[in-house]
Amino acid sequence: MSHIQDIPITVLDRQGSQAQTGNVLPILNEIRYALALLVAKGTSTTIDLSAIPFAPGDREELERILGQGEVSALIDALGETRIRETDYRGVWLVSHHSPQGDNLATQIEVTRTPSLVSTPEQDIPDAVDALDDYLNSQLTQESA
Amino acid sequence: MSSASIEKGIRMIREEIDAPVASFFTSCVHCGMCADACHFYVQTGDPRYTPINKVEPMRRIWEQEYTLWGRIKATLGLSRKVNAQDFEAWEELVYDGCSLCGRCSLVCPVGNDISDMIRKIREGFAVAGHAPKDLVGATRRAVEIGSPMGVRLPALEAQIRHLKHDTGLDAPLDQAGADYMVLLSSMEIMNFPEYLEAIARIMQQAGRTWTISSRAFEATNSGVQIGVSDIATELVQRVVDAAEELGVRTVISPECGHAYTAIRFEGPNLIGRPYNFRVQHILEVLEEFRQQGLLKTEGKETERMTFHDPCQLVRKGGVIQAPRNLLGMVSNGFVEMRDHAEMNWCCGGGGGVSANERADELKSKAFHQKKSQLDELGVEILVTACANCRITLEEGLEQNDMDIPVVGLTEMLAEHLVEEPGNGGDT
Amino acid sequence: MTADAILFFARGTGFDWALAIFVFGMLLRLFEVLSLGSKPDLSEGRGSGVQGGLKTIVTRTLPRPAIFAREPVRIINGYVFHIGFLAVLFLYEPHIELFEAKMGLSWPGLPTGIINALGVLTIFSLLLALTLRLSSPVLKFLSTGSDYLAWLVTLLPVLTGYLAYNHMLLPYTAMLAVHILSVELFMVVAPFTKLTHMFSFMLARWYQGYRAGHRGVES
Amino acid sequence: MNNDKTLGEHLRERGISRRGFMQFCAATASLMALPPSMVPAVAAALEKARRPSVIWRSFQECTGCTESLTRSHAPTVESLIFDHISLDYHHTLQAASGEAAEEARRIAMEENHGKYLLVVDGSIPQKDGGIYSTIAGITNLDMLKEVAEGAAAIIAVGTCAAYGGLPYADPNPTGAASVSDIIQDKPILNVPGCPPIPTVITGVLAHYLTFGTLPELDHLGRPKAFYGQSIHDRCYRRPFYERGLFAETFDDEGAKKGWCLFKLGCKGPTTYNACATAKWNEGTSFPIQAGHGCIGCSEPSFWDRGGFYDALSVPTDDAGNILLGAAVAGAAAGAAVGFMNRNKKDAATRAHETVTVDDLNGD
Repeated sequence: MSHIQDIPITVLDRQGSQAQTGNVLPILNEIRYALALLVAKGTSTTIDLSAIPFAPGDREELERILGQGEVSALIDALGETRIRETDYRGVWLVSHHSPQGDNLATQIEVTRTPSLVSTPEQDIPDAVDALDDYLNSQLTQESA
Repeated sequence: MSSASIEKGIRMIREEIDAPVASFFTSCVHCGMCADACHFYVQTGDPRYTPINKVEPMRRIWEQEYTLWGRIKATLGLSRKVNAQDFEAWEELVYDGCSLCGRCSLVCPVGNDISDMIRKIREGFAVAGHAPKDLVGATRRAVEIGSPMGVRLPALEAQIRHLKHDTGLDAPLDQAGADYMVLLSSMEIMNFPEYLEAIARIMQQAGRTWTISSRAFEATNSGVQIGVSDIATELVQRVVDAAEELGVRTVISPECGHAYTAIRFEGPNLIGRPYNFRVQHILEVLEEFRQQGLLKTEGKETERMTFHDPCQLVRKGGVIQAPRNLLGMVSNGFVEMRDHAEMNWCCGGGGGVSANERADELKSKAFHQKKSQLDELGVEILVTACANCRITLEEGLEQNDMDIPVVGLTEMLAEHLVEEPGNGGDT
Repeated sequence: MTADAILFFARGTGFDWALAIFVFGMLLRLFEVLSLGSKPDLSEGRGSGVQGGLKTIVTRTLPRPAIFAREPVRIINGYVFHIGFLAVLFLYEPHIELFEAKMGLSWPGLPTGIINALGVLTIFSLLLALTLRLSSPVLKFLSTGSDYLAWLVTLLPVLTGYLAYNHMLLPYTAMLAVHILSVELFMVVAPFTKLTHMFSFMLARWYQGYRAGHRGVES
Repeated sequence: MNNDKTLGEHLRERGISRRGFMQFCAATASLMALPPSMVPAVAAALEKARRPSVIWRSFQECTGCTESLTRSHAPTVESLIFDHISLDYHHTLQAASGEAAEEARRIAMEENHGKYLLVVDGSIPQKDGGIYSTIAGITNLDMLKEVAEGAAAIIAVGTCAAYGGLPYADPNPTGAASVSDIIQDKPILNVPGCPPIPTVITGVLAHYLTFGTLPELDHLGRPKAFYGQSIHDRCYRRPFYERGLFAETFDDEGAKKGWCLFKLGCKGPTTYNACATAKWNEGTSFPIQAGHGCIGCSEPSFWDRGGFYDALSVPTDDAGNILLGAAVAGAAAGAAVGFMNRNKKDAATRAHETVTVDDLNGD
């Protein structure tokens, strides 16, 4: 067990023990508002969960309510970023992790596609170049 | 013989301030409720008549002389000593503007007995030479003649002769061993002789013996009203000496308000010892007779009538239910005023105000409180049990063109006494 | 001096001295009153003075209907700020904690939201009290500087407590310090103004009630 | 390492992709407590950010602050930032020691004069010429003055550096002082806490790195982004406070149910820090969540501000003696005044001559 996060924390009795802060519902309301904004104006919203005071179990409760949608994505660049669409379409849960798996930040993105999934603009010409390099190298091999 | 001076006044107030007074001043929050209880303020709208303001000089003397903080303030020159101008300015408030009715004391939320403080501050004002001259005159007559109105024994003897002549009833003078010694107010001797007749008839019906002391028949106590305890003591002592000499069991205070509280409550404290006899107001005696079946009446008045509660008898004397029970015996038309019993409004003439000619205008204004109460009821007869109230009410009603007769309760009862064979005026 | 240092002073030395002056002053006032003595009532009693005294201490709390009818606003407002002030003082949990620490006595409190609402009510009631005082000829006539001072030192703890709790005007630490200091001002001023009535009303009612009880008259 | 490279170049050199850079920016913005909408601005700034030189000086301290920082974890965002900054002197972390270490410091100071960032942990003893803490024979006081002279800005890490902290506690035998007590002519940013939250330290560094300036500070020199709200205001147990539900002891039913710890002395209401949201140990928990009240470790003089277990509303010391004294004095003064009162009244009574009607001036 090399990380403190590996210690499993399970909330046994939400009502009886550490009761909710009541921050789950406000966030759901904020998501609802962001969704409406997305529909009306096409504006995306990102909510940073690390700025929200959560009681033990609140975070899990929020994730349980949001549920698991159809799309999951794993970005493996500088550590892992796990992206999943929730049961509520257009609401995405984005969590950044260090290469060691520590959670660095978790955000809720209310958008069509989380920005991190899209290919960065400058990467595309780079990809053309890279592919050209490969094809050229093949050509060179053939001609050789 | 010494003469009046401000120094004596201040010294006297210093002497009068006791723990209750100190607790009252310590507690006053200047809430102004006492003003709303006072007919002088309510009818004039002049805030100077706020009861607690009437004892302001006393408060200042208390603060400056009996509290550490007040002493410091006075030393630093932050508060002004009470001076001659203050006595001058407050004299009218202390005497003309207060009938010692005690209504303010009953409404004060912190429980201050303001009325008692005014009784005390008058001690200082009197010896400072700031008592109204009419009250001084009445006091002089009370001391020197025996009655504030100057009524002497021969006048009483004349009334007794009239009584005998008219009804055949006797008013025995100086009869040792009688059940009751009856006191009279000068007004009853001079203005309302019906009272004497009523007593004679009621006593006869009840089968009780009674007497009047030729040495001390006067019930009123000018010393209490003007606020000179030494004189009040002397006047009480006369009654006590007479009662003890005659060996009566009970002294009856007549239909007069302050006479009752003076002899009943202040008296023993003035002479410094309890009495060997009881003191009862005539209404208390009548109520006892009624309960013992010694008071038998017939017929009932049908006119709409109400009872004016004399402050000293009801609020300060505690005789509240007796007049109502007694009225019930002889009246079908009895109605209560809006504010009655211990919350009644004063007629405006108590506490020496009616004897103080200077205060006539103010008294007339204050009477409007009573007038509005009566207007509201629309009664045909006004019953009371205090000769002073009766005079003040009659004056006030006349000034306001109100045609309502004012009747003494004792007389009204006497008129309804059952005439038993062998009794009455056929001797 | 930083806010936390002022708070520390307020919670420490300041509180101690304020409480000391309060206790000193109130005891002094009590002695001043009692030292003047009262004579026994020699008149024949109709009832019990003790019973009358105790009864009056309680019953004077309610106004007689006749006087209530004349000043309903002033009287109701008087109740509102007295009850509000006492509720906020005695039923707010952090305050109870203070009493428990100082006197070892504890009792249940009210939810903070209710206390907050009572605080607002008390503030408005005190403002109304001042308005009434300034607008009534009698009250204006009677009022002295000391009356306004007493009003101010009563308002300040409630107001600053409200501001502190709701994070208004100053950062919480600073406002809490100001709040506690305002309470200390109240404690220092109380024994030397009409605020003494907080205790002496019982004496005054007792004296009048005792005499009335003995004489068998209303009080 | 070449100081002229921008952070963007530096990261790409390490094989970090553009998408990885955006990941980094998102995490950094979160770390700096900036709103997610600021991520593009952060990215633009970080792309161009130059590598600053940082000198870290530890004075009268316990190394807890450094522990907090390094305890965090292996390469993460913070460590990337540290990779990027040039930590030219940190006597606990650097490999060099003794004369070699001091030499490295002198070189860094000369090369980056006027540009380097000075990080300080620990208070500075001033009493007796500052002899109570010396490094290589030089007092902390002299060293701070020397190293601060060429600094662009100073970050005081930990309550000791920020406000004097533990060594400053009464009676402060070493005459400990904070950085801002000694240095007045440089921008100083305080990151108090005993120790500070590691992400707050790196967040502040990230801000300086990103924007080249110090973030907005409060009246105690703390970055508002992290110290803008009290623990109490962001505490998940706050609803219990509002409802009047308090733990009375550490093992009662209320404690088990996670009720408010106010009565157990929690200083959350007067403590401004990010513990309730940033939390500790990679966001696992913070003291209140663990069942203990906040002790206010990021506030000035927290050590001398009354018992940790006394509720905030409770006076800090037992005034029993003063109170008893006041009661005795009140009674004594009362008795004295009472005695005077009695004398005065008795005198008035003795002077009383029986009043007759002739005394009344009535005529």
